[in-house]
Amino acid sequence: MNSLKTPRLLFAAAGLYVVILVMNLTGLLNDYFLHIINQSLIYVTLTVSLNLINGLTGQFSLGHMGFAAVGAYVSGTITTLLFNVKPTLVNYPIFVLALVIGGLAAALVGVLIGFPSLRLKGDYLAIVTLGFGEIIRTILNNISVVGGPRGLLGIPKFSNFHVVFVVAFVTLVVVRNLAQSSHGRAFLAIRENELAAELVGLNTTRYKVMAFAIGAFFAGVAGGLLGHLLQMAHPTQFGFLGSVLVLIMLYAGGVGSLTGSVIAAFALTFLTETLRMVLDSLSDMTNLPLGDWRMVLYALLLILIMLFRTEGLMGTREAKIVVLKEDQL
Amino acid sequence: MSALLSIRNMTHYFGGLKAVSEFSYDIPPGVIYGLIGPNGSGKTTTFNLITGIYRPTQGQVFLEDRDITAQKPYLIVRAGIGRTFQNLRIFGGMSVLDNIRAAKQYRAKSWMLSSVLRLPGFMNEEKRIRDESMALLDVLHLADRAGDLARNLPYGALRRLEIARALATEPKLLLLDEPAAGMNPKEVQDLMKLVQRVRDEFKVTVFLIEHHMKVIMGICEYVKVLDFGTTIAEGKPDDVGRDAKVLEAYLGKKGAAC
Amino acid sequence: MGSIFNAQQIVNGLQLGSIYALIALGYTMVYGIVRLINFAHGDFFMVGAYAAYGAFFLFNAFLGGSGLPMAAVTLIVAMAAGSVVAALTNRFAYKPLRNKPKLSSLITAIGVSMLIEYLFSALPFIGASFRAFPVLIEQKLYKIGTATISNYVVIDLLVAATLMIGLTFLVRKTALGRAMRAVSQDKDAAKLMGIDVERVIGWTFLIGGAFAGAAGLLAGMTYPRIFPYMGILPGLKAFIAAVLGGIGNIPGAMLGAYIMGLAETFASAFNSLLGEGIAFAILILVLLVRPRGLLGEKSADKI
Amino acid sequence: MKRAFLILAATLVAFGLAGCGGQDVIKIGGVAPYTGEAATFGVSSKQGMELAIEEWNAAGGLLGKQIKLVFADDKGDPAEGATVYTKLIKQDEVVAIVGTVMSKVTLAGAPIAQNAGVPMISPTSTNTKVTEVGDYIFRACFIDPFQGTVGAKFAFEDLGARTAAAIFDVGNDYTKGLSEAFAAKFTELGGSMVAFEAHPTGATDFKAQLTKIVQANPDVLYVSDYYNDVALIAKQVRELGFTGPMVGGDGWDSPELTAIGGDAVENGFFTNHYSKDDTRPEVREFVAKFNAKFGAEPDALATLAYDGMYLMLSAIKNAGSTDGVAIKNSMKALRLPVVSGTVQFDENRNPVKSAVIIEIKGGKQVYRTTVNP
Repeated sequence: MNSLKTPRLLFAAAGLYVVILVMNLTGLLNDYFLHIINQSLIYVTLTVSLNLINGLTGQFSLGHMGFAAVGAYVSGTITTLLFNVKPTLVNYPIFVLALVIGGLAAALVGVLIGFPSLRLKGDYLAIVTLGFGEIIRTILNNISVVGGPRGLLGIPKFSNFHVVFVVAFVTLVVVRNLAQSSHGRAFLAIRENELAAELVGLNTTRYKVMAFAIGAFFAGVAGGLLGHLLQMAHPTQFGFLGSVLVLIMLYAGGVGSLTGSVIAAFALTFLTETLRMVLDSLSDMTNLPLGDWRMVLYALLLILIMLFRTEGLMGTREAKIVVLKEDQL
Repeated sequence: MSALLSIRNMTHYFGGLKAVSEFSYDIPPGVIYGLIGPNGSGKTTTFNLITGIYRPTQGQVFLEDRDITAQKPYLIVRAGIGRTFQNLRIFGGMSVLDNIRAAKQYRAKSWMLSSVLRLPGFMNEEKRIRDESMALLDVLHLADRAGDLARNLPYGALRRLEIARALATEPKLLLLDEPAAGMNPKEVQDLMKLVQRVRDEFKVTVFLIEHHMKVIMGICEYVKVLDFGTTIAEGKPDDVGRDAKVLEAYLGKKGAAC
Repeated sequence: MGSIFNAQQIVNGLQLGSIYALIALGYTMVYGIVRLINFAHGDFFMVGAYAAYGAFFLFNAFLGGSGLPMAAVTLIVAMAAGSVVAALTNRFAYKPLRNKPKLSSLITAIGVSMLIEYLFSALPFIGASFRAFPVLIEQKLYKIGTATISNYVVIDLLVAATLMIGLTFLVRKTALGRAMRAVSQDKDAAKLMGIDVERVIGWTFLIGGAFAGAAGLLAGMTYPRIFPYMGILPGLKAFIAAVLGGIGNIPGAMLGAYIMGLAETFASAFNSLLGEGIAFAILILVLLVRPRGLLGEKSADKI
Repeated sequence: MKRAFLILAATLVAFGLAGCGGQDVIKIGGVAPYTGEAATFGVSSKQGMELAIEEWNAAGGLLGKQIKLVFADDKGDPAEGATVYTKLIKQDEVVAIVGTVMSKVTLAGAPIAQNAGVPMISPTSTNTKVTEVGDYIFRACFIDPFQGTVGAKFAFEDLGARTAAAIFDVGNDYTKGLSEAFAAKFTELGGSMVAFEAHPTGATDFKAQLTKIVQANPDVLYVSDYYNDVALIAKQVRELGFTGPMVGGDGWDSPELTAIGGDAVENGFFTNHYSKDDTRPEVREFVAKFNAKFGAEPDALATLAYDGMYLMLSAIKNAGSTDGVAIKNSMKALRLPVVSGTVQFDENRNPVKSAVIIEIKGGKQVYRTTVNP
């Protein structure tokens, strides 16, 4: 579709996809590595979609994982409780449909949350989005059909590298295409100066609600992917700390930079695992309990990134490959 | 009625404070209309009332006989009123070109989905918006900075950019809120020429707030003088300039500064 | 069973509110001055609790004794520890970012919060396990009507009230307070008037940290179980309370905290399965009706 | 771009490094939440695993090789759990896994172990669904309904209670499961539940719910939380004037219960796997060794992690091989006295063992009675 006109990003993505796949098949990268890549890709989807709400439109949202929860539970309910399907190839259409419906349900919640954003700004909006996330968690804890605090279990394992990769890529392309269009400039204008945006004739209400809806849709799809990867969904997965992790990725990458979101999602996911590896092998060599210090180092590195690259890794810049040429505009 | 903009009995209170009181006037099409008054005399409030940022306590605003009182600001813009701000409200993190394109967006007809899919209709529209925006920047001598981040422009250029952005909404009436604030005499001269040229080239009516006497007297065809929310004089610049009340209330203090 | 709004529940709510209030005060002070949601504030609270814990055993071992003098000493240590951590955080994590976008400070604040928590649970002599907080003052129970009130409730309320009155006095009547108000109104103008803005910010963190430390001690005494992650939830609740009251506004933080405490108590008493959810829903509704918080001033956004 | 490559290269080297390691050891994976809010449970669990392995290594190891514990932190998060299970199996190539503590995390890890044919035993995941994942999944603890049922019977028959109230953590399936089972059994026996209250995860103030409970005036209060919450709940409910007995589950078993709760937890009873007064050699040795190594009494998590590791190592020894199928079959055939009782697995790979009731008396855990399943 659109990608036909944006071949550079498509080629790069296809290249990466093939390289990872070949390395995995030849045993150069084991399934553990692939699992981390899968997780990174889900975080790419989450971070890029949060970027639309928070980075491009400037609406400070602390409840992004709440959308993912809706997506995970709705899609999980469809595949597990409604159809109870096995993750075979013929059943993939059901999975895709479930993902989309999960995304749409999340988008609906996104619209609901978008409305307070019409009246609330900055930290006040942050609190409301945070509260919404917690309310979703409370509700999930109390619906016994989806397991309550036991979680929604036995979700078929539809998610794999291929699906997760495609979704991350599509999310990136959609948000990129939106951002680099007249609509994207409307989002940006709201972030830069909402009153002025209104006074160049932009229906800021509509755009803000749209930003929440689209961002929530992809977060919902990401939640669905996560549920079908872990084969379960649990209310605690989608709490405040989860939303904060996505926010950290967004800011570490650079607000407003989609390239940054992608890099940070990978870098921070790999960072925790690399630290685990390095500290474990050092522990083995020295016989000291260095593994205990993994998260201390993680936090320290995060602080250092923010101190020495305040605008995040990429600032607001984009890699050339992500930017559409003017004639593509 | 022949007036482009009519304001009828406009009154506005902030808390218990009367900011604008019983304000009525008509702005005929095609003129450069000046509103002058010391700080706190309710000039900016008037603009905010016209553009729907504030809801007037009482009174109405008509644009070409259409009641636009307290409509949503973006609808008022779409009805044909563009404005600038006293304290600049530039989209600083966007390029100069994008500032203009953002202002052209509301006229675009493409759906979000077509921009995601990059359908031909959308692409044509993007091209049109881009061409028009570049043309506009050209008129305002900003074309060579089109790709720069807006926040990196010098002050005078930012003022021009705001005017350009307001023009991009294709208004019938252009509201300029102290466009000469903070400018040096040379820049003020250029601005005056610019405003006249804009009026002629874009066929807009200009409604201007200033306390820079020279600007008002130099380019306005009609002037209204405010003090503490009420009109103390109005008419041709020369007549107003001779009015005793004006001299006392305003020019006596500020006139020498210019 | 009677109504959920009985005397005992009101006492319960007020006690919970007092702990929130002490944390919320520090939150709101820092926000008022530097416009930063200091996510690490809940961790200053935790540090205060651990400092009091350590101080108790140290003094008990060397000097012996308990009761009020001991409580006073541990309170001072807890407040000092909160102050020191807050000041260090300000100096090394926030100050370098002062003129950078606000949100990068926010992420740094989250990083600091994580660092303190993980550091405490990794340090061998602290560790991740729960610790029993020592009895500083013997608990006494009073029966008033149908309600039982413990002396801890009275202490919590009194300390919260004292510190708030002290803070109000400081902000209203002292030179530092005036400087703080000036900085919170307009940093640049304050600078032009010869106020050393950095010094004022430093003091704000010191005082806010001390309050969090005091809250840590009180929480330790009232709920005698401490662990490195104990600050997350109260920190979050206090932040919400501060926003509810109108962030940056000192009486607002107190009001918000007590409303939060009461709302949680009544919501739990009404339906404990939905308790927290109801409390959050109330908050959202309040904010939708009053977007600037209950006592928050409308910002003078000059157009 | 160059920098990106450097980082990528460093990462690959790190991953490669970690993959190396001697072939002269048998690697057993251990998983528990070591950071995050459940860290305290992970610390205990890891101690239990380490003690078991130390003992075995001192006694000559396993199949003539030394045993190496490859421990991984799951942070109490299902996603992290899936990651570390994948790591242990694919990267470290462990032969079996002992883990993890929380059911929700175990449920994310278990399918990975099942698919890879790596046997695993969870020390403390009580959710019935855990072992339903497949035939490679075992557990060392009771399942949810058992303890609640035993507790209800004890409250009704031994304590003579006719009205009961329960409080539990709304976000924790273990406590919710126990409370629901308790309520069901207690009602079945002819008692009535006068209050059934939840509290949010991580709460420190339970007075709103407890006030309601005290006002309902129950004969007995069932508290299914972990020791840290139990201690606070006990203190607060006593403060509010409740003097009746409290009953709970194995989450109570920790020296910290009385350290935090003090007098308030007196007149408290809980179901457990064993009593520390038990004269069986397994118990006496374990308690003594644990005390010597860590300077504290073991809690339930440490005990079950120790047992889980012990069972797994025994199964490997009996199988005489590190092959997954062999270990699994050997596990199924196991009948072994360990600290928490004599364990034998039923057809659902849940242990069949008796429960004991422990009373808190004078700040000590005192054996009260044994209940057979």
